[in-house]
Amino acid sequence: MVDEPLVIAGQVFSSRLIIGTGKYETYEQNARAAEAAGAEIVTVAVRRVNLTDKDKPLLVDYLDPKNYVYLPNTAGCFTADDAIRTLRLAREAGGWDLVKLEVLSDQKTLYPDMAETLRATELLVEDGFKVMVYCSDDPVYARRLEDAGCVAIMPLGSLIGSGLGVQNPVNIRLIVEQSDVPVIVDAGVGTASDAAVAMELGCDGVLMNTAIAEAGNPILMASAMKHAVIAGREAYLAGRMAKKRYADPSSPLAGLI
Amino acid sequence: MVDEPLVIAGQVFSSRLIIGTGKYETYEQNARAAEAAGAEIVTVAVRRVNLTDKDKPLLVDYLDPKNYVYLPNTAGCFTADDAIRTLRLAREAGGWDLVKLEVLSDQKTLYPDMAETLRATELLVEDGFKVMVYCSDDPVYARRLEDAGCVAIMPLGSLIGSGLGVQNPVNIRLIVEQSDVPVIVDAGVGTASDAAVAMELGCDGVLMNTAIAEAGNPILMASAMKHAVIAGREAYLAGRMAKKRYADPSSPLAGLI
Amino acid sequence: MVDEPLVIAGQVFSSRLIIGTGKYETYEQNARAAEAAGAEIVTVAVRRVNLTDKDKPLLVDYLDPKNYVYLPNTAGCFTADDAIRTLRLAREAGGWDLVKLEVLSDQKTLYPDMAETLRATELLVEDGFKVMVYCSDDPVYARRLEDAGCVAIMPLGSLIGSGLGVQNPVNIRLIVEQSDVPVIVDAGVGTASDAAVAMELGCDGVLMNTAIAEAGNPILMASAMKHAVIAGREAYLAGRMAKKRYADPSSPLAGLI
Amino acid sequence: MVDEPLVIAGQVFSSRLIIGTGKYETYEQNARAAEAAGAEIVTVAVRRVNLTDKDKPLLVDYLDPKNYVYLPNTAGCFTADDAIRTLRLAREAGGWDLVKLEVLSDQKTLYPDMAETLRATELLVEDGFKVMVYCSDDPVYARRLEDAGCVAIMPLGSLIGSGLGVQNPVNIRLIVEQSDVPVIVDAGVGTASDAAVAMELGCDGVLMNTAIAEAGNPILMASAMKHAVIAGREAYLAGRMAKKRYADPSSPLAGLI
Amino acid sequence: MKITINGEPHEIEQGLSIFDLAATLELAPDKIAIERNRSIVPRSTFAETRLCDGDHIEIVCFVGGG
Amino acid sequence: MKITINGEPHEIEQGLSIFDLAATLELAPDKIAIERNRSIVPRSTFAETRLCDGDHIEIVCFVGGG
Amino acid sequence: MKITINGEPHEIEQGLSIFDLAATLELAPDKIAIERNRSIVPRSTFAETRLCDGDHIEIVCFVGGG
Amino acid sequence: MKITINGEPHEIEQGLSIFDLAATLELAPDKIAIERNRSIVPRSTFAETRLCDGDHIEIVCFVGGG
Repeated sequence: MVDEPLVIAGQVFSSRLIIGTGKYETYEQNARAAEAAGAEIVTVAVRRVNLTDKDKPLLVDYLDPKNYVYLPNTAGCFTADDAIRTLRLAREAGGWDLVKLEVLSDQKTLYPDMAETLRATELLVEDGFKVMVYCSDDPVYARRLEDAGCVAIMPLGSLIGSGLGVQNPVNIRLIVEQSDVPVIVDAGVGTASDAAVAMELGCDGVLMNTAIAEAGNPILMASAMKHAVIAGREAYLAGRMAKKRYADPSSPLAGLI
Repeated sequence: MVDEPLVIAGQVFSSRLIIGTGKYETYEQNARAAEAAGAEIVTVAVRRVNLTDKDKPLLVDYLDPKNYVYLPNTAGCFTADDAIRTLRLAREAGGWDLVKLEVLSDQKTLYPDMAETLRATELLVEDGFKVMVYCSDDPVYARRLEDAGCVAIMPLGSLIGSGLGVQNPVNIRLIVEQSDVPVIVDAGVGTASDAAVAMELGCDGVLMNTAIAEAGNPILMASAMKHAVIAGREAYLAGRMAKKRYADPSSPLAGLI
Repeated sequence: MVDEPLVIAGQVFSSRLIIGTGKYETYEQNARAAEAAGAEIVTVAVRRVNLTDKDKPLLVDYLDPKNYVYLPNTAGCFTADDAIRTLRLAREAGGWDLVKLEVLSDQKTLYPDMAETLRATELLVEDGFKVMVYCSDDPVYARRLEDAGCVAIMPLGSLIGSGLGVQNPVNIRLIVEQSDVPVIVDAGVGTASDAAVAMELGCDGVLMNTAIAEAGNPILMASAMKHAVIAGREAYLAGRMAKKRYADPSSPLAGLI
Repeated sequence: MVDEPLVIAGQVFSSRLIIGTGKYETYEQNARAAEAAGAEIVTVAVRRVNLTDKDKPLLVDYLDPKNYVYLPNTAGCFTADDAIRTLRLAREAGGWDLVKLEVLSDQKTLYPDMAETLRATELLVEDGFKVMVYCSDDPVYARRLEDAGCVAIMPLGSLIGSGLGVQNPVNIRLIVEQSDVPVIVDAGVGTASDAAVAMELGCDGVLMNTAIAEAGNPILMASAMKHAVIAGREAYLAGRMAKKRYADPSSPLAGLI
Repeated sequence: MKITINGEPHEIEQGLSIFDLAATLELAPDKIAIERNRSIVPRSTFAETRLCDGDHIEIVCFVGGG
Repeated sequence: MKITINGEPHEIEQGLSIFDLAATLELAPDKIAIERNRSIVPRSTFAETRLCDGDHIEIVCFVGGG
Repeated sequence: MKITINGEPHEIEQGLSIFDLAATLELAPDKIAIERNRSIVPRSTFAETRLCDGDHIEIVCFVGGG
Repeated sequence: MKITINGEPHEIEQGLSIFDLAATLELAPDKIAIERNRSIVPRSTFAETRLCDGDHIEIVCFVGGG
């Protein structure tokens, strides 16, 4: 049995692990982590160019947009308008229309503002963007986002950068069951088993940044995450054994001497 | 950074996943699962030959002892004497002295009888066996077993065949911290993330049977487990990020338009 | 140290446990459960009177509105308009303006429709109602509901009637930390420890129905819940001990013989 | 339905909460906590009298042995012989034969040494003691201890003083199912819900020290624990509702306007 | 004349008031609330409010609910 | 004349185009996007787009982010 | 003469060796282990080991197990 | 003469009984237990039990403990 590939807005991906490009010691380390993770998509931020320091290294010189799908995000945007403005600049800069939308509520929780997020999604779809949406695990809003035409639903496992894993597996499961577009857990993964758990719930992929960038050895953790996502996906497709209250021997009872 | 291989009683293994050979629909399915799992060691039971049905398939014709290290177990033994008798026959049949000891307490829980298990370990070591011991997660007994000369400590994650995962991560962690021989979680793994969790605790390997054999698709689950064990191991070696109570942005706050 | 009482919209309550009045075998059993729970508030539904069967028992004949604060809910309403219409009838029927709003999304999950819920809250507050709102555990919407003038925020622990306990303690904690009106976990409690956990997070109260009504012995479970809510509240106020990775003796090390 | 009282070695107790007397700021605080907990049994240590400081306060002057059953423990003993010697002195000092045995393995984990614990139990029973035994959650050893004549089995929830709650509910449940003497979770409780969880598993009681003594407000936490134990006990006796994967409405679907 | 009560057609005589209707249906006025053609009829006006042909009446009360 | 670039005031000579500006700032046009007074300037029009006194210019590029 | 194999009574002729027995039972000697009256018979001695009346024989092999 | 109490050397006069010792140490006999050379001295025999040179005495009481 072979798994069908991940398809987002018509693009086919063999990797189900998307990684961020923030918080790494260097872009060089970032590039090695991306390679170890087997990632095909990397999220990137849009910021003002540095006019004072010309020699500052550029992301594109380490992670070649020819080899990685750049997924511009709107991290740091707290209104639909800021997010849309940011993504229009991103589209101009990179020429891509596949984007990651996040409209945040406050600096302390970075929890998505779902009303603004839905509004921004509608406007961006209208404007021709293919929108992957960072969202809460509210299954009702997940449905609205899909109705609004987003190409991927990306509910948080737990707060951005918290590493607390999937807090509410029930909601993630409900979203997976009802969605026709890919569901990708975004934010909250802290270690490999967290990523496996997310995939075992039936998610189509996982997006993470801090879990790799802030690991003791980011390159090795990137590889761990690659395997964890495959493990969780295959376990979901294989179908796990039933849990039992008591023991059940694995060796035959017959033929004992 | 490259992981050192798993060394048990001087033998070097590149795989950290040991699988059982019970409960499969056929030996042929079993063999394909072993291959998908990348297993180098398989546990086997010792039973009376079938005198009536000569054409009954033989395990050795599907899993070649030249390609897999056969690890004879004592499943079904409830006394030290039965276990020792069984393993002596196994040694004669296969010519191997690396064995898996389990001395069980009762049919309902298959929980190890630690007093008998320790006694059997001492006698088997005395008799020249290299003993891998299925045991409870009692760190005190784990120490005694190591003092008695066992070559691997194999605490249960949860009851054999229950699929309830690692019930007591604290005890497993304590055993890992104190042990100089490999610690391999034996029994209890239900799905991929359970195996990853066990490895993230610092275990040297995982042994499982039902989780693969009773999965909807055993071959695919075997592959899932292979990746899960690698994922958990690498995550342990890499060192996970710290958990945080609040959010922590992955994109720079500076340079926002 | 004495706990301050629960104050909702100016009304003072000594009990922090609110119970529903659905699913009981009889209203008589319901009344005994309410007494065992020490409840001061009971939620009630508004439905068409039964014109055919005049002898059908009436709730008010078993749970006297003079002894219990009736909290009319909008269970079964899937739009703001239905909810408002229902609560206006409730106000006319009972003369009370303290109400429980729930605007649901679908029959399968009964998850709150937060956009409609916020809209209904604004209209009801405008109309002079004191609104206690069943909501998701989205901290952003919780803030909006408080800004809209609701008198209590009632996030779900898990799906109504599921008995899965508090799925996302992090979000509940965030809501508690930010709210100036009482936070009452509504829905999801399955057994006593679930209620204690909710209160230990700092919630001001718990609302439940199924956990009591569908217990083997509803009266006894009602009493269990009364104690669980007090236990969780006092533990929260007392402040729990720190968790430790290793042991810490309770008896003095000095003076051993 | 009324719960039958807790009976230990023929003595009848209405409280199911046993508390320790260590780690309190003062014996006076200790006494107030014992009262708030509604405890009838308190564990005490046996130590050399202080010959230098005559004015040192005495436990018996604050917790009157006439009002509380003193349960002498063997905390700090790492061999059966030390434990037996300590309890013989305790019996002489107090004239009581109901004792708490603990034979520990090492200072870091204070994990029970089960082989020595069983040996000590046999000798103490032989010597006429009524032995309540602190033990691991190994169901096989729990059975042996009962066969040896102990009057109560007291498995650890987690390491002494760790506050990590019940780590292995499956084993505790197995011990409860098989035991004819009271099963009392000893050690590991950190907050109220932990105690409720232990009782919901069917335990006959809970013994704790640090969770109360090291709480911010020990007196209030003692009261919280009193309620938590009652809550968990009643929930166990009442029988909890079934868990459901989806929602289940509490209000009637019929009669909607 | 014909009116609808709680979704069911009913035949009643001319000139009945809401109060009369409640009485006919043996409903205690203080335990119910009534909507007439989507607008609430205050209990204080039950007596003076006359029913007209084609009225849609909703009569509700409190029942057990979560 | 005076313009604002990324929030900072800059003094530049008359008649410069966006393209000239990028050149002056040593920025590779294909790695940036430019907003002029809140509306995007397509890269294809960099050369013909002349800067005016008081223009507010935003110049952005991709940086690492989660 | 009568012997017991794996708990079942068997009638065999005089003077058979363990080796002969395995052959009769069509068992490959290298895939089995044999116990005679509770003590193991080394494979190397199959041929010279003669069975006696009343012997209790256990013949085992490896089967799938966890 | 010399005895050891709770691990510490003590000089006491000849012929003292356990009871006398407790009195000297201002210890209430009913709140303590005493071991003499590893064997328990029943409280009932405190008075008649005379201390000998070199005795090892342990005197214990109850203290707070978990």
